[in-house]
Amino acid sequence: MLDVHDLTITFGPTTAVRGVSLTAAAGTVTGVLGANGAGKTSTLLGILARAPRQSGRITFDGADVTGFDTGALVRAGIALCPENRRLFPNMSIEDNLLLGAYGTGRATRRTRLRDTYDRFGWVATRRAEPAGRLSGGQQQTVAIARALMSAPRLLLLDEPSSGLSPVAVDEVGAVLADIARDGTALVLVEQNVRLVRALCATAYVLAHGQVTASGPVPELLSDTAVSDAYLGTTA
Amino acid sequence: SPSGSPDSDVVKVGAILSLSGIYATLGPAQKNALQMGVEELNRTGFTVGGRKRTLEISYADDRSDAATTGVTALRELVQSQKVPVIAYGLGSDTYVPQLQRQPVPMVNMLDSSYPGILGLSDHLFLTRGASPTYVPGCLYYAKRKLGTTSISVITAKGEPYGEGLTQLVTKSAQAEGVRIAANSEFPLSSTDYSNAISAAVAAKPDAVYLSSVTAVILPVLKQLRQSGYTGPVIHSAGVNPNQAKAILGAQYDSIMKDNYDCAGTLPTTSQDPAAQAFAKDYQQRYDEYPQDLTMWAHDFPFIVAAAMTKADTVSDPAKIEQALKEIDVPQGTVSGWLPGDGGRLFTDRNARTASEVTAWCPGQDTLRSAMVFDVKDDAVVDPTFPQETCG
Amino acid sequence: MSALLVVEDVVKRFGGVAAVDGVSFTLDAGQVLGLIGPNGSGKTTLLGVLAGTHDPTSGKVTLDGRTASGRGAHRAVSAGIARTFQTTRLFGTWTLREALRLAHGERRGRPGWPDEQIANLLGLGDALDRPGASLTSAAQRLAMIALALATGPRVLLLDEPAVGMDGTEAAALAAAVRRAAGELGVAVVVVDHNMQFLMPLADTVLVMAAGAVLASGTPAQIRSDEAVIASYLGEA
Amino acid sequence: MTALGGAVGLSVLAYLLLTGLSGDQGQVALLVVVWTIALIGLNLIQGLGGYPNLAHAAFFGGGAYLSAVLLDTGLPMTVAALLAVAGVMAAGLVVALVFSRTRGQYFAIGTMFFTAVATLVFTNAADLTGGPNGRPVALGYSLEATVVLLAASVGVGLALFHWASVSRFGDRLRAIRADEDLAQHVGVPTSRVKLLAMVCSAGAAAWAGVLFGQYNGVVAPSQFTFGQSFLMFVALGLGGAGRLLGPAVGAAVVIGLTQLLTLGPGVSQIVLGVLFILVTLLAPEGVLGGVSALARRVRAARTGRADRSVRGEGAVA
Amino acid sequence: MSQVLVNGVFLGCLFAVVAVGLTLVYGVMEVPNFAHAGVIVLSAYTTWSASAAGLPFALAALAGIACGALVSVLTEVLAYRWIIDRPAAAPAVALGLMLILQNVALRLYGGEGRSLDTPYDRVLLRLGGVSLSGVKAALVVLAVVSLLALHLLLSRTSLGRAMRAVAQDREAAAILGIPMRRQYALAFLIAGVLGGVAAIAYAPTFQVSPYMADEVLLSAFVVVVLGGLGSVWGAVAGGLVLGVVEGLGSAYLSPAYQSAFGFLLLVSILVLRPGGLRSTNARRVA
Ligand SMILES: Nc1ncnc2c1ncn2[C@@H]1O[C@H](COP(=O)(O)OP(=O)(O)OP(=O)(O)O)[C@@H](O)[C@H]1O
Ligand SMILES: Nc1ncnc2c1ncn2[C@@H]1O[C@H](COP(=O)(O)OP(=O)(O)OP(=O)(O)O)[C@@H](O)[C@H]1O
Ligand SMILES: CC(C)C[C@H](N)C(=O)O
Ligand SMILES: [Mg+2]
Ligand SMILES: [Mg+2]
Repeated sequence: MLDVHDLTITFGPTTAVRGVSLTAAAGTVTGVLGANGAGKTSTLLGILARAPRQSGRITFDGADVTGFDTGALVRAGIALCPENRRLFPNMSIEDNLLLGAYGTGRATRRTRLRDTYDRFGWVATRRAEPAGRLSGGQQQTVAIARALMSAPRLLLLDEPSSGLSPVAVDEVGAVLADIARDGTALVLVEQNVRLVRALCATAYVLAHGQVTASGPVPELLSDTAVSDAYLGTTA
Repeated sequence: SPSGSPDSDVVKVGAILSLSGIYATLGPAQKNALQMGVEELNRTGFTVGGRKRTLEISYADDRSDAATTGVTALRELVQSQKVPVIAYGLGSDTYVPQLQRQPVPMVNMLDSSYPGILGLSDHLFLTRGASPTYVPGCLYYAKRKLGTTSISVITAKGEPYGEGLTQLVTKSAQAEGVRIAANSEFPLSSTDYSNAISAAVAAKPDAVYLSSVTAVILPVLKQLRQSGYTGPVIHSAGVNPNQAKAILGAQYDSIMKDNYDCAGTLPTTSQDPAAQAFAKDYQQRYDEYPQDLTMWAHDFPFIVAAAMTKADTVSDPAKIEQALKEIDVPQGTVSGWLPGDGGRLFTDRNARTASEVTAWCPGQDTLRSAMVFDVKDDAVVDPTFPQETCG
Repeated sequence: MSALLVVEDVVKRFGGVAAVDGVSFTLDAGQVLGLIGPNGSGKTTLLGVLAGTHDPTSGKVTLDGRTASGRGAHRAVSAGIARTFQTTRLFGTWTLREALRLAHGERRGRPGWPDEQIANLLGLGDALDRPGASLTSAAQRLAMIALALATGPRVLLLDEPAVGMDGTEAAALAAAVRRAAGELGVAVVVVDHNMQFLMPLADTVLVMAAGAVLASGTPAQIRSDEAVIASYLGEA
Repeated sequence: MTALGGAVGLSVLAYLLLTGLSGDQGQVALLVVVWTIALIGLNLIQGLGGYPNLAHAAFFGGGAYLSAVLLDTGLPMTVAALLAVAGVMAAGLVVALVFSRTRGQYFAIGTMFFTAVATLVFTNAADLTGGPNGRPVALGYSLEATVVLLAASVGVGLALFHWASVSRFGDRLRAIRADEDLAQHVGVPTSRVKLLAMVCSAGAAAWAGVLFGQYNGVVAPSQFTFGQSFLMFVALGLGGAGRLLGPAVGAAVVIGLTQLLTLGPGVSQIVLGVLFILVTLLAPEGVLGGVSALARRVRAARTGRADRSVRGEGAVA
Repeated sequence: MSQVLVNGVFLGCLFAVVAVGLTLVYGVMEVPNFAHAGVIVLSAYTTWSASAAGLPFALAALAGIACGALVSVLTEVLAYRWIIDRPAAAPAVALGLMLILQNVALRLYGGEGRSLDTPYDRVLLRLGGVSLSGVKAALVVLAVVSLLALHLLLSRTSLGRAMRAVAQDREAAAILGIPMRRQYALAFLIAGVLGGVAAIAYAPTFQVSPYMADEVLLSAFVVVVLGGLGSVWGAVAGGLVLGVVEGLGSAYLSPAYQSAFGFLLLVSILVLRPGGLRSTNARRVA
């Protein structure tokens, strides 16, 4: 589904990502792991043309989308649930969700909205409130729901569990597993090892902007070198 | 070239005019007339110190803001250009502190503000009848010829000429026994006058008086007519047909119907052949109806030439100032001065002309003279009523 | 001797909704209290009331017997209560050193560590002269804690300090918090959803649900509390 | 102490300009000096504190009018001046109290409207202010004394600003500019700091107004409009907000351009507009910021190290 | 009294139309758009010169609105776009643009006032003791129609929602695939259209001049703050309140201090609600 080849991203003097290559297949969850500042967020932003790419070729669904701008990539079926949620604080929760389906028809938006409310019951009860009033974890949930509103074929998730209570993490995990089962490709940046274990078949480990290891998750996580260096003490 | 032949000395004098801003209905016309006057004067030139001279005017725009731009222009003219005499329009009081520091005679061609500018400084000269000399004519005429017994006054608050007019109108109305039905105001900067207009009209007056200058009162007049008022309107703005057309638009003729203006005599309605000739020249040259103030502006160069000749200097402001007080009405002028003591132009630094009430001629784009008069001790004297004919 | 921080029946309403609904607890110097609860249960709001960000609707907070609530954030800081935010907030263009100097300047004579020591404690030694915005997200969270520590607090309130940190980083942070509590006698309230980080760190744990206290006790007690497992911890 | 040296140097320069130039240029020199004094005040609340204060022209005019009125009651000039400054500072306190809960553009528009109302008062309270035509100002100081005071005020003002800027007060203001909520949470008493900055700022503007009135001999409402406030605001930004010399550079640029461009009605203004935009686009940190960035680049190029990571901010120029 | 109210409502509608244009641009770009005055002036002159050239009023009005829209978009494309990440620089650019636009009008058309004639110049509506001239009634109608249209656009359409999103978090909007540039241009386009509507609606009651919009713009900024920056309905409510309060104050207290009553209103509202009548700020300090 997604094939990233030799991606390099620099911010002024800092090179955040150096020659990263990765693939993600439909119906699977691909993990991206690594310490802070390893370049995970930058990689996701780079895929969506939101970070300055120095090099790299990106193929999506068999087509070369390297030159596409963000709008075109979104229309092609890619969605990102960004780091720090990035909801529109002064807009209602419902408007936030509808924006997730920007560019689709009115009827589609309505259907997906209903699906979202079915999936996250409490959101419906507060849909007219400004999103900025929600607690951190509630906002995170809405942010994930918003990313799902575009019914993406490739979903990029940047630490979706942050701020979520353990129960909520499990719930979100279940939802994501559902989505993957329906044929979406997921790329998951995550520190929560439990979630990674539960969802990801394969993963990449980044350090200093480079891929230092990759492979099936159980093997990666049992590799003590990897866990000590990049994941800390695993639970 | 207009500024004299090569074998003559060019004398530079200053003129501070309102070429832009809310008084921009006045400055450009003055500049036109000044230019005509200079050219006429320079055709023969004048002689000072045995040498032939021609005049050149250094113009400055006060942007209708005497206190800021005007004062700066005055400093510039006096300190850098060293002009010995200056013509100017509005803002007399603003120039006083600077005149205290660096005296120079300043000849006013326009300022009619109440109660008068001559008391402000000994260096100011006035070449026209001020508002106290023509406003009483408004009420005198309204009462006798329009049958007005009550009048509403609408004033532009924050515009000194208009505020002065209102005081004068109030005083004259009392003297004439005309009742002030309502006195309403609007802030100068506003663009909607409905409250002032409603208040004025609600009092059901026989006539409405609008206190301010052309650029300010014409929009008020327009809204006044739009609000349904059809009675007589009186003002002292010196509106000419060109301005009426431009500011009032297609309906100008009906809006200007029943409009009366009391101010200085107009060159076009004047009986004086010199004034009439000037009016024709001006109209031909600029394709514009000449206002009263054009005559005074036209005459300024001749006044300067006479004073310099008399003082026998082109550079000493003090001597020129003294000479101004002593000159007679100069040859070549068109304003129709009312000569003062001993035939002098200025009496107590004041040169006067007769005043006039004019009325709009519907369908003819012109004004007619309705009454010519003079004012002594706040009362109208020597009124004459020309035949009530237009064009 | 009575407790350092006494929280009595604090209620905070937004419009009609009670985000915090009658919470009471006490905290001694040097003690670390873990505060957990489902999303939206009122933890951040409670910290806000303690730190003077919000005025309580009713109830009060006393520090050393003096009322500390309802008087604005800067007064809370001068009384000795400092907090961090759930979403990172820094003076973005300032270097960490400049920011610490400011916070330090507002310390009002209470004992505390010098700026360098605070930075080193949190592993921010290299970051001292870099603008806050150029740090990684985890470093920014640590910088926020450094800022709070620089005000010389007697009570330190941390809102999800370990978000986005991996295990090693979280463990280092826990150690730093412990040292601050131990060496300076700072009382700490820490909110986090990362149980591997929080449980070993906390002396006692308070669980909130729907604005009220659901349970409190030692970490071990809480881990095995049925109600807490059902509403918060899950079957893990 | 390079800052102090610079302050003294600027004082001397101001004196030389004021005494050496006449006419148009003299007027420009006067306005530049007067604006510099007023902008030093603005540099506290706006430059350091980040509060877009558009009441400055009102304070400036307040000082000018109030001192003129007080002088005419027979008070000695210095007393009249001090009372005028104190009165305006009190007004500044009130404005600050009213608007201190508002931020950003709310503050800007609130204070802008305050200036609009002050202009109304200057225009309409004709008994005191002389009305729309303005009010002649009696000579309280000799012209020479006024010039000396103007020049000295520049130096003293800059020195005071420098001192405030490097003190804790300056840090607190900068913190408010960066993030007011966070500042509160590290213990900065933000309301008090803002009030103090606003009051000092008003005082500087009032003092500038006193001297302006003395020199110009006439004060009029048109000199103290919200447009002037806006121009002052822009001047500080163009010079370099928060930088020591920002006021002087900003005043010189804005006054110089507005007064010296004479390309005929309209055209000068158009050119002025284009210049404002260009300076803003090309020098994000103001002229001074641009100059120091350029200097840095030149230095870097000369030493061969293209050190592009340097990112200073809020530094004292 | 009722006449004063009617006058106030008329003014309020004018303020609202201008203010909504400002608030929209502010909302999207955080720009205090002083250049809006220039947009209004140029629209009015375009309409004037088109009708002077013999075009029927309706066409001339459309030309004026089109000119407003074009000029407004040009200010965005040529100037504001380049300072998009530096809101602090916006005032200087806005001032520069205002100088340019106003003086372009001055150069092109001179400083004297011009009259804009409409087919409904002579209409006068009377109801009981209250009267409203046709030109003013037309403004009220135009204002209501255009504001309603705008409201529907912003609240009901995806486009409007996207515009509000861009206003609040540019990067987040971009991530969702919303084309930012287009939204900016669109906001300025709408503001320009509203400026054009304001111009052709009120120029006939006043006159066309380079300075015609100065005073109105000041009031409109106050309205924007009264209503809460970025809030369209706030601007409408604020406009009406300001118009009526200033009208009442000027009719019953002192016309010279008309805008001072607006100031008192502003002060009292800001003291009670620092975020304006319809404060939309839901950002939490936590
Ligand atoms: N906009 C930016 N400007 C400058 N540097 C940046 C920017 N964004 C990221 N960086 C730098 O790029 C590097 C990689 O950052 P990135 O955010 O991609 O890491 P990450 O793996 O997502 O880390 P985290 O776990 O903290 O989220 C870091 O050194 C960071 O400081
Ligand atoms: N300013 C506010 N206005 C209205 N409601 C608010 C406000 N702040 C918080 N709330 C509501 O109060 C409740 C508690 O929020 P709070 O942020 O305290 O939760 P929390 O326990 O910190 O949750 P999380 O774990 O998700 O951070 C939430 O429902 C939230 O929507
Ligand atoms: C403005 C006024 C002084 C001039 C006016 N035209 C008049 O004749 O009185
Ligand atoms: Mg990241
Ligand atoms: Mg929280």
